[in-house]
Amino acid sequence: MMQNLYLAIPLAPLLAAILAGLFGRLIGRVGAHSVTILGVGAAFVMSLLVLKDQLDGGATYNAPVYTWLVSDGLTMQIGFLVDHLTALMMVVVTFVSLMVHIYTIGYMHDDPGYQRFFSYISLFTFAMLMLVMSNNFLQLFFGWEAVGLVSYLLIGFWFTKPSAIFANMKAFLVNRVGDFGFLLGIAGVVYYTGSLDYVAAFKAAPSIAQHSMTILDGNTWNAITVICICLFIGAMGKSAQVPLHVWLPDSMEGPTPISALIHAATMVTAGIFMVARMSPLFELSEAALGFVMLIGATTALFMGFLGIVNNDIKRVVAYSTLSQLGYMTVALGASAYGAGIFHLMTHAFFKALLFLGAGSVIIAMHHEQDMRRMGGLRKYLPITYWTSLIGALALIGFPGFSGFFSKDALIDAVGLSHAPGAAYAQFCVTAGVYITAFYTFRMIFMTFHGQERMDHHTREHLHESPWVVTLPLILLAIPSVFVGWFTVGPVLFGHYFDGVIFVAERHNVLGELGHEYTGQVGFIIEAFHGPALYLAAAGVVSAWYLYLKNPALTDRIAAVCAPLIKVLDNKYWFDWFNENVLAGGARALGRLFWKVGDEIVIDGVLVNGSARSVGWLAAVVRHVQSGYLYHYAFAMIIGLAAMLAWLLARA
Amino acid sequence: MITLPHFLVLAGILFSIAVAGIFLNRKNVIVLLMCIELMLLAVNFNFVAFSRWWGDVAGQAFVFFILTVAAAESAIGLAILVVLFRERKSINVENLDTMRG
Amino acid sequence: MNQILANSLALATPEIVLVIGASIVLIVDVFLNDAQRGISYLLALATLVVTAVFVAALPEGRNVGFTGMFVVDGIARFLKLVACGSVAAVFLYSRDYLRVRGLFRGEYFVLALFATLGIFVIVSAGSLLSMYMGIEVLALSQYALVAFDRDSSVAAESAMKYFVLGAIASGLLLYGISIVYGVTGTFDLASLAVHTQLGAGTNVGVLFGLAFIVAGIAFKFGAVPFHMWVPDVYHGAPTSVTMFVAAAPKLAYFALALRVLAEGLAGAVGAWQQMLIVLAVLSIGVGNIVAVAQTNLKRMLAYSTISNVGFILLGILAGTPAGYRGALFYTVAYVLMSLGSFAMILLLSRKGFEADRIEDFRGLAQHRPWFAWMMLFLMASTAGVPPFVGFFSKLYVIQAVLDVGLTWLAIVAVLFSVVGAFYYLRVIKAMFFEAPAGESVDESSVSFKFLLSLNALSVLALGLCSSLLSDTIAKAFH
Amino acid sequence: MLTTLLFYVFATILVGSAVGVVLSRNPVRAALFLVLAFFESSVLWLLLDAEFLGLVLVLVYVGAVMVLFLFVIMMLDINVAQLREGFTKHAPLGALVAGLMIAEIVYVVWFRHLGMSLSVTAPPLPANYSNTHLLGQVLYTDYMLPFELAAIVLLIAIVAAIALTMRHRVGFKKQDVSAQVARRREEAVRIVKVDAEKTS
Repeated sequence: MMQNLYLAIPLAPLLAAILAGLFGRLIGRVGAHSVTILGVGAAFVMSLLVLKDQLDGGATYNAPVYTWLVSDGLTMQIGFLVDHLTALMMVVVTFVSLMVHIYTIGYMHDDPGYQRFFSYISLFTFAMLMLVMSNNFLQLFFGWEAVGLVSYLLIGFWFTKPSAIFANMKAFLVNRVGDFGFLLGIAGVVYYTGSLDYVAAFKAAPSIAQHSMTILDGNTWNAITVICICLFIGAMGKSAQVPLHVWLPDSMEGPTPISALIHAATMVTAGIFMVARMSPLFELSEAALGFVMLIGATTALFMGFLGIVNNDIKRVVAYSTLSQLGYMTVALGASAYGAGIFHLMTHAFFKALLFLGAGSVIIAMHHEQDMRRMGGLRKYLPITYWTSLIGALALIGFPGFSGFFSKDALIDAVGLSHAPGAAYAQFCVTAGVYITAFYTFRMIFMTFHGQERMDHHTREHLHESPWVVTLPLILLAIPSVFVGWFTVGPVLFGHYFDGVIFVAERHNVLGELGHEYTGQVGFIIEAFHGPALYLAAAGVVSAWYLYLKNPALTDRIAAVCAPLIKVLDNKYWFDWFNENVLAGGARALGRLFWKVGDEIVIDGVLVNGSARSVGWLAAVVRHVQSGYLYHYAFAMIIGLAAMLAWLLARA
Repeated sequence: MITLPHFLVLAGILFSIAVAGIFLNRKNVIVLLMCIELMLLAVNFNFVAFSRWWGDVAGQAFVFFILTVAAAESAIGLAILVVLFRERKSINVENLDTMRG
Repeated sequence: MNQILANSLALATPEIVLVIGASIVLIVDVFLNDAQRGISYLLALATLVVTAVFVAALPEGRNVGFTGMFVVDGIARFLKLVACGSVAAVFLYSRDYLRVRGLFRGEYFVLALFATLGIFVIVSAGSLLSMYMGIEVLALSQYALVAFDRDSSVAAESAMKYFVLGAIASGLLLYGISIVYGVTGTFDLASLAVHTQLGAGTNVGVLFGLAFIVAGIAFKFGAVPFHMWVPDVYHGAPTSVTMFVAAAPKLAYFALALRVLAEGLAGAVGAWQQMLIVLAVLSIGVGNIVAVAQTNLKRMLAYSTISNVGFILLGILAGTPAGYRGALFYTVAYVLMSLGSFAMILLLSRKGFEADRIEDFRGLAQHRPWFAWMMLFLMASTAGVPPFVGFFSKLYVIQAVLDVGLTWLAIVAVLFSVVGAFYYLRVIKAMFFEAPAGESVDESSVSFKFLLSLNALSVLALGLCSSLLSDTIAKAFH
Repeated sequence: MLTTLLFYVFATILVGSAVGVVLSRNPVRAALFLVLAFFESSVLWLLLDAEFLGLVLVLVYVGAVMVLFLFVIMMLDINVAQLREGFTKHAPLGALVAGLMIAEIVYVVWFRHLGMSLSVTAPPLPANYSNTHLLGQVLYTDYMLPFELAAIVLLIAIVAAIALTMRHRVGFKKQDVSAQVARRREEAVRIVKVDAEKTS
């Protein structure tokens, strides 16, 4: 019974995607969105059933569904592992996806690629479900690649826009770097354990820790550390951690619904999910955990800074996403996997809400995304305003809102960690609270309050978005407020993740926190003793002062801090570095990836002109195919004569 | 005394001339077809000679079939040539270069 | 009629049926006017079906007839069935194409059926003589088919090139056969195998002949440097003929290599393995590199064929049963994929428009998403992307090569196929990321679309259940 | 001794005429050289006791195939003058490759004897040896399969030649018997009512 249900959950959106994608013209626009919403809605309801079953003490399900092939003792199969972690992820994925589906009806209303879009997001839901439900590394990797592919397709959805094509190329290439590490990590697991199955691999994991490998001369590394870091490099690509984060801001070239679904709530959290799933491996390596924490902390703080200087409403939310992903990663590094997943869940709701809210603003503003041309939208877009405000409060950790619980618990957990680099991480996440509050409310104030800076024409046409847009906002606002309150006890400090996530006794920071936990109210009161709450309040107040009360001061500060702002405006020169140093190096090193990617994939033009690696070679070899019969015959005879000469020399 | 190698070398020379003729001839497709006939003749020489030396009729039977096939082949070759000439008004080998690369 | 002859004829019933069917088509067609031409088409299809039934009814195990010239074993039965299927698919696919272009004539079917007969004879050949006759039956029919569009100047040009080069190749092959006959005194492949195992395998004369024979086989396959005809013929011939030339004959050439090299000249494996290594590396390299520079899809597929041929040769040169099985798997998968790819060109073509340039596929995903996905399947499979069948065919072949210790060869093959993935990606990019060039007209019949969908989906299905095909092949080899 | 002399004489002419085929600039002359080559070969095959094949070569090749060649050359009305240009500049390359191949063949055949133990002198034949008789015996029995295939090859050649070259030209007049027989009075005769001539 349950097995059929598990099978039906990913298949429903897949079926819907196929129907909408292939028969899109046949079933029309209404048909396309009905069928996909039906598919995803069914998956959501069924996921709720699964979660309920799990909460009622249902057994963990772990079995293969289909054996694909057995090669040299290595079994490759499709299988499901459904436990508390999976059930939680399934509900989050299908719920956000459902909201985005509904929202898309309004957002993509006039787009000629309407059916295609619905087909893609349904397909994405399928791939994401396969990823989280997998019970083996192979399926995980396929799901991983599939969500990447759909993300790639969707970033380039408006393929007539050159910036969109550039952005999806960038996402593609950066993710290849991450995937390469990920693949190496999986290969390492298979090499040492001989199995692709999670359970078997985790069981054999302690034995890996006894192996060591030499990477460069004289440097021996523990095998498990190498494997974990490789796996984490995959997570860095997908979850956009420094320095592989560069693709995420650019991915905002895609339509807003997918920014909410893929680039905030679900796909980018796949890395977090993966590390949590691999906790039995990561727990074996202090070095890998330290590395995770370091990367996460850097991302959390420094990507937050970028949110302050950006004026594009979607990009501000995007940088906020980067920063929050950093928070989750820090939690993983501190072995507080539960806190990471908990923040992942709450973040999925309020960040999707913020993105969809931003989308609603963008619709109202006729696809204007620059906040400097907004202001005072509160009275035109009341529902959008209030829901966005809820999202913002949840994001900055207003007491009682869902983000408050997850973020506070996370910061406390990091404070208790003894891992190397924990002090740095603690500083970053604490300081990050101020930054988060500042840029979030800067965005709220610039958009909804203050002077109306839009032009006359736009103002006349300002009105609240249709119900298909506002309904998802309201539906998402509800969990943004309440989900933390109801789940913080069991998920974070209870036994929800027992037997699912493995934490070594010496790392068990959440357990330690749990001893002091006395209920939601106690948790809130406890927060008043810490700095985080005051930092958040300070952030809101500074934003209010600088952007509403005394905007002139902002310009003066900007003038004083010009060099700093330049650093931020250039996003720490990551893009510059990648494009000039890395790519330049690659060009110099045989014009391999960039050139080939650039020329063949982007331009599709090869032959005309200059030396272009393969293209050049192709043109040369092609020249031999002169069209003249006697040249052809000559080539044959030369080939024959050479073979003869070689044979006779041997005989 | 005429030995087997005499015939084989003769056949080899014929074969080589035919092969050279095929890529040497850059003007006339008909001569190409003749070179092919010459090539098959050289092969037949080998078969006949070997057949004689083995005292075995199989080689001669093979020649019989090669002759049949060669006749059919030249018929088809000439038919294609006629089609080509109708289309191009030329049988110049150098003009057969619209497809390349 | 004596018993031996009766037994031989019983083994050859599929061939006899095929000849009778072709003759019936030839005679009946004379009495038909253009409107009734469909009867020839149906008769030709019926001939293939009946032939396939007779193939299926052949006795199990290895049987020999016609004084050893004709062998019916598992491989022969399997290849004949696949050949029937793929030729029937070509007929079904090309009906509309031919009709629109005034090429829907009985001779097309007669010649294609005779070519099928050639394939049958090659796969059942037990002697170099019957093998040569089969090769010529196949080749002569193909020359005529390529030139079949009499009003096309490129078709005539490509037919002429094919003919001249093909004649040179059969000259080389014959010269090699004559030398091998001279040394061993036999045409029979079974006795040849005994001779070469007993030491003739390293004889300078046999090696000398072997070089010519390998050159002939390499030409048939289209392996570099004997590949020059492939792009021009694929490009110049009418697409339905290209489809024929690209698909079914490869089965025969696989059998040719298997029977002559792996069975007859098994004792000289060291020598032909070395030669095939060079041919395979050159084919995979040149095929993949030059394909990148093509703008014509038919030409691109021609270079893709060349590189695929390199992979088939990889399996054969391993010289192990696993290698032969891998090569056969590869060949069958290749036949399936090339049928589908050319069918896509046929799907988009219409009167006066060939749809054979890559840019003709632009924006296909927008107006005909189903077929864009079908093409995606086919291209991805040809590029060797899992889980499509093309991935497994490459996997098996490369495994076989690794098993015999030729690691560097496997690496080279994989590297070049990565380069090759780019040109398949170009087609996919054109379909999914570029704006349509013009409006698309849907003129294909339902049966055509159904068959094409089936064809493309089977590429996926055989990948997901690759054991289905590999088990059948293992049984055929048993 | 006589056979040795005959061999060398005919072999020389044969090679000469082969060179003639390759080097002739006029296709008609090339065809005639080829005819000569076939004649020489035929004689050499007689020296090898292959009388039947020697005769067939003359009958089939010279009698049928070469006439077909000449026929096509005449029919196509080729501009011979144009075909004569260029050519010699590639001759050295051709000579080089031909020389290379001859060297390889000579090395294997003459110096290595193909690695065979086969006697260099031909075995004697039985007194009542008849080449024709022997071939006739095996052709329809042991070689039944290739024989039938040869028949099919010829059929393919016929079908192909007709399919490729026969076409119904516009304005080409021919007799269609069935159409003539099927013709009825109503189609052929038109009855016109003509007014009686009036006087004006």
